[in-house]
Amino acid sequence: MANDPEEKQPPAPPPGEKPVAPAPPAAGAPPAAAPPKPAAPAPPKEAPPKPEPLDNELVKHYNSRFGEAICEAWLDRKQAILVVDAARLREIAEYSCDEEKFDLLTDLTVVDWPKREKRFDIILNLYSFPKNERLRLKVWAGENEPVPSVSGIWGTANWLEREAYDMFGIAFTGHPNLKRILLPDEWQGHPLRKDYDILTQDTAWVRENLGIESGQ
Amino acid sequence: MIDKVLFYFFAGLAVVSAILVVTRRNAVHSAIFLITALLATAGIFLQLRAEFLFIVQIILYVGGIMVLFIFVIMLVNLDVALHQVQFNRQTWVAGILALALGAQVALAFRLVQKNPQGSEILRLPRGSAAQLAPNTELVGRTLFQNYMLPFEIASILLLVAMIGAVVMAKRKV
Amino acid sequence: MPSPYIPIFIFAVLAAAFPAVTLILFKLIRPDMRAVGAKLKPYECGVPPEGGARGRYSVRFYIVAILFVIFDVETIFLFPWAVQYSVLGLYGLVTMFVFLGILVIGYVWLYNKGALEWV
Amino acid sequence: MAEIPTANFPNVETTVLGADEIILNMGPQHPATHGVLRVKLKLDGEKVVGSECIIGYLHRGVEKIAEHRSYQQFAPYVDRMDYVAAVSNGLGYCEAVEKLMGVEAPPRARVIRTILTELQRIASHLLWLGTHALDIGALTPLFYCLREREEILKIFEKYCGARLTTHAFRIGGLQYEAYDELEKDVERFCKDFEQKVNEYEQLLTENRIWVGRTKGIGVISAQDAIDMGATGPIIRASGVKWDIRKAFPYAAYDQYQWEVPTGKNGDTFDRYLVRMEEMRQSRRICLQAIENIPTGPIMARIGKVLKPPPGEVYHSIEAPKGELGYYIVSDGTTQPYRVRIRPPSFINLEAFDKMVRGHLVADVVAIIGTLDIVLGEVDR
Amino acid sequence: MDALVNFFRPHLLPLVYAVVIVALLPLLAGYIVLLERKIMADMQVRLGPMRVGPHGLLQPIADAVKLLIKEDIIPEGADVLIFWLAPLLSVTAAMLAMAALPFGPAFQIADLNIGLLFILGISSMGIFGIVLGGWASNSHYSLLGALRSAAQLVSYETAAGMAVVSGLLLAGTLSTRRIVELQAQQGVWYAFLAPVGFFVYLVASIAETNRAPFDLPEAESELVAGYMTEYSGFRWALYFLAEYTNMVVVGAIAATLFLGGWLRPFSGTRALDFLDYAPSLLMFLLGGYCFYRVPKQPVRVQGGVLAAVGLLCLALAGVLGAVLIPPLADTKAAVHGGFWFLLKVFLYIYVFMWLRFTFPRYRFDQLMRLGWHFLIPVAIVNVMGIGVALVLHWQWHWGLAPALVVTTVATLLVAAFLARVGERRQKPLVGET
Amino acid sequence: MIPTSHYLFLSLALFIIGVIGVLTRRNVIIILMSIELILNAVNINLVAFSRHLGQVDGQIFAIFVITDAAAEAAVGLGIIIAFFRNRETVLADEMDILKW
Repeated sequence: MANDPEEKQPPAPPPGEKPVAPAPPAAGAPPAAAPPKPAAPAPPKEAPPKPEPLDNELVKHYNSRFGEAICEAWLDRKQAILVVDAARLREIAEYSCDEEKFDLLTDLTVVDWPKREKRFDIILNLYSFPKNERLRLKVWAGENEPVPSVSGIWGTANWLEREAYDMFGIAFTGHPNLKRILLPDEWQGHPLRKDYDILTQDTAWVRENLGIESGQ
Repeated sequence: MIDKVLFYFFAGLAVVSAILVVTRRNAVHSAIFLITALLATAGIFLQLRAEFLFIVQIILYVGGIMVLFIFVIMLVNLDVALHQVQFNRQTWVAGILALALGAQVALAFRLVQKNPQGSEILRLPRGSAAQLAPNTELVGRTLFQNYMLPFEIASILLLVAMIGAVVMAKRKV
Repeated sequence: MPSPYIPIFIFAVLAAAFPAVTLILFKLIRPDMRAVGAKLKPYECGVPPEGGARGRYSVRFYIVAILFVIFDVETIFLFPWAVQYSVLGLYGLVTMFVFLGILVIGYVWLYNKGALEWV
Repeated sequence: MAEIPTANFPNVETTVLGADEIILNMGPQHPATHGVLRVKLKLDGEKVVGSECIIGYLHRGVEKIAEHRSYQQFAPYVDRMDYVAAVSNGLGYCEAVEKLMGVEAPPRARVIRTILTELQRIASHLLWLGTHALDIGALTPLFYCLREREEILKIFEKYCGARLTTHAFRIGGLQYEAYDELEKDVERFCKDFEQKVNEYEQLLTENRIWVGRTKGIGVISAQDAIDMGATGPIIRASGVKWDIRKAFPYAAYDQYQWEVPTGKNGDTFDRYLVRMEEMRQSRRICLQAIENIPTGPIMARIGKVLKPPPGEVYHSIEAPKGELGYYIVSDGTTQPYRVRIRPPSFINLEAFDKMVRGHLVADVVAIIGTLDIVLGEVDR
Repeated sequence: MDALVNFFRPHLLPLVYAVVIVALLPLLAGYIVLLERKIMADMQVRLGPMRVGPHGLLQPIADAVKLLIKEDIIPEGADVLIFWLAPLLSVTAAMLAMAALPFGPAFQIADLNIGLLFILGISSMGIFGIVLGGWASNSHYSLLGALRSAAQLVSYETAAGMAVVSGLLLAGTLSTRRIVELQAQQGVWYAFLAPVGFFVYLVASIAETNRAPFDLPEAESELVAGYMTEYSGFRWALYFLAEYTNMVVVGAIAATLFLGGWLRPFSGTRALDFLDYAPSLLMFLLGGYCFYRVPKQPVRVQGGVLAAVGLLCLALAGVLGAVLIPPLADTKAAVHGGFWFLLKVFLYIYVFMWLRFTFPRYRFDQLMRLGWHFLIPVAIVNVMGIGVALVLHWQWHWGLAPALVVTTVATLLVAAFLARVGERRQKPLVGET
Repeated sequence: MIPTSHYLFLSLALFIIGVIGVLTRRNVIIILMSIELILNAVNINLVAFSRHLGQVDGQIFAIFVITDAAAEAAVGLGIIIAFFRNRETVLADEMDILKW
């Protein structure tokens, strides 16, 4: 059964099955994608790409639908990034999943910029099977600002949001079971924040529960 | 001589285990002592030249029914049951009744043995052990020739028991 | 006691005594270490057990045991029958047919009711 | 996993006396949980009505470590995540950093990378097959699989001196030139391997017990698999023909002809078949690749000190377990500002609860096995 | 004193046998374990134990010493008395079953009127060791393993009992010695007369000894070690001893009832009498191989041990050969009987091992289904089939062979039907897509 | 040669112990076990007479008694299970309703 190419497959398969035999690199660009849609592997040797503003069909869709809520859109290393308003994340996510067919939430993660006013970037990496393209949604959130959970839209988000909570302390509202996932429940602090390091980590827990001195 | 030793050994084992069966708090312990009592009884059967019955006792009673008992004890969470009162208030009544019963039967024995007229009851003609000789064969022949009907009825009993027990135990049948 | 059983009885005593004696003997020989702490905890994959272990288990076990007892009785009746079969002949065959037939009815009933299914 | 909605599982008949169910705890010290996974099972008799995975026993803070190492220094750490597929981890990281810097490895390096990565895929699948079969009770395949895997590890050892955590690739290309007999070794391995795979299939595929233990177990539909973010063989076994090697070709995959195997039912048996076929396809890729390894340099021109321009990049590869993604944010210094690793095992494991409900305890081990998780990667 | 001597005199020989069995059985079990590991290693392209003694020949002894002096742990909350008693019960039951086994025409503790039933009944008592041990340990895994184990044992005991009955119908006696003698008289092993019965017994006996593919109770990937989880050291070894003893017992039952006991293959055929040389030759070759390997041992001592083993083999070859000389011909049956019997038992166990290393493990419900839906009905039908065949033979004077062929084919048809029905009934557990 | 009356006394003893068990224990399972003891006592009696008379019939009766005991245990324990499922108890004096 396995490798029959004529197998039926619910969601359309990705295109791009051209056995070209290019000696030089750069052959990778997926063909079918929309004009400015690269999301492809390494670009040819050139100056490191600068973030450039993005204004394609997709962004227009989003803009027309959500207007103000789409704060910014740019392309970094040919990868599309869309910054959206935290308050309307849920709505936008639902739209992305249902209308724009970004049906796979590849990843959800956070970057901490402690010096910024809103210190966290929450990053949702989306992938669309029908279009074979990726999209990165970004949300800015402050220290104690709640972010709506998207776990109702993509099942994957459940654990990923728990991990984000565990590592950064971001409270996702509407998450069914928001508790630590990798660290023990009683652990103090959120390790991947920039202001957390080995000197400030929770040595008390280790001493108490494991009976050893931790760290340095 | 050896016969006597074995008889008293088995009989003592049976009685002591039986007493422990009814006095242990823990049902699993009771079951273990019941197994011992049954094994001792099997020994008695062997002494009485009932070889086949000896093994039936072991296979059916010990290996079958007692397994069932132990399963049920493990099913009905007995850790809770252990903390409950194990004996009811009828203890004295039971003791007296049992003693009366025992005394009555013992008295009957004594009377029968003392009284020459009544002694006929126990002086049944004594058969020889050799008559029980190839035990399995004899049991087989008698069972299937003389007791054919009870044997068939036993299968109906088993059928009913099987259905009844499964209906009882299974929630949705 | 029939005479062949006497060596068996002695063998039983030996067979029971051998492991017990070895067990006690080596308890005396080996260095006496009293296990403490986590070693004594029942194995629960490295975490404290939740709830008593002697909890309740599936009633299926019980159903299997019941059926076993019933079939065991049946098997026991088969043994003397098999031993005497050359004497009983056709008569024995018919008798056993009836006996097993009645039980097979029960078996078929159980089969159809799914009582023999484990899950 | 607070309450277990049994109502969704009409087949779950309550067979235990009374209302209370047993909580059975499997792991972290359990022979079948593949490392230190801990699974709490809510049992009704022997039937699973709910589960909760407790992970983190192997958490080392790899992502935090990355923030305090230079780009090159961090490269060996990624080998320790999925330690049975270290080469793939390294490939993903190197390519991600290359993309971040806007450089590209030379063609020769890319082909050699492809060969080694595909060998690693075979090795990883072999280990999966052996342990999966062992979980289901077949003792012997494990030893056969390890025998074959040994050959691959020997090739790795000859190439870079390490067998397990190889650190085979460098950012920008390769450190080591391919040794003289690499092609011959790979070819010899591939020649034998075809017959070996058939041998495993002979042992298992037609085996009634094996089929009985895996067919219809841990079914996950394509829709559910996408929803749970499952990738790799799991999603393919559910019928989604999706492979990053085809969707966003990297390394030298676009030069070779091969198929993406898919399954239909998304059960454990299909995942088994898909992985078996993947091994064959990997072998096919290797054979094509060794035929024509381009000559030329093996290292791109990059400085000794890497300072990628500020910005971010997401790059993912098809690791043996699924999509292995690296999301790297640079602030223009020599150390990454943030490295996020998208671990396939972690996200595939999330689908465990969905797969396991309504099955028996015995199926739990089959399902853990079929997920092919490596705790080093789940916990990072 | 005199009374005692007089009392024991008639039982002297059986008592010696009893002592020999009790003393040798642990050793035998240990070497079966070694053999199993070697066979497993061979099937899995590796060497197996090689360190302790030449080719690992002293491994069982090292293991035994290690287990004997290992720390003895009784877990918290365990029922100490029962925890103590359970393994003893298991091993005693298994050993006691050996009492009625005819290892040879002479070597038997007691030839009972109920011999076969005695073995079946006594060995079925081992179930208490398992259940009580699992219960006493106060651990989930132990209890679940114990209950499973017990359920499995009882499920297959019925099938095994019925399979034995099918052999008994042909023999008409429960005495183990008579059964073998009858096979000698009729000149055919009952495995050929009742093949279905033999097959059912084979499967049921694998399940009863908890061997793969039915090793659910101790399926280490699910229940860790089943009822033995909390046991360590010598108590654990006792359970193991019980398991291997049980393997010997079921092998011996199969050998006695279906495989002609101590009889040589083709014992009735004069033309094949040269087979009598086989035992001696086999031991001779074995001894020769040992000596061939002696110089290749890396350590002197190992060479010595191997040479000793070789000498033992040669001595056995001598004994097995000597009885062929006319003056000693009286003892031939006894000596060769033992050899053939043990060989058959070993081959039976070898089949167990072979299956173990080839097959994955059944799931518990599949195991139960196989037992209750297939083996038991097939066994019942088989018993009736053989009954019918015998009546045809006696009453209507059919030849025994055609009658048995007809009923066996009928039984197989029923079995095929049952398999079909069972497959159709098999429902998926959760909704399949 | 042990006199038959010895066996009868043994039987009596077991019988009385069984009766006491039935009357005093609260745990139904143990009550059932006591009933097994009583049946056992009966069996000893039957077999003793079989030996005394040199006739095998007593043993046949005993086999039927054991068959009966098996059936009784199966059904009795089935009832206990069904009862326990509804009332969470195995105590005899709490079994005071006729229907649930």
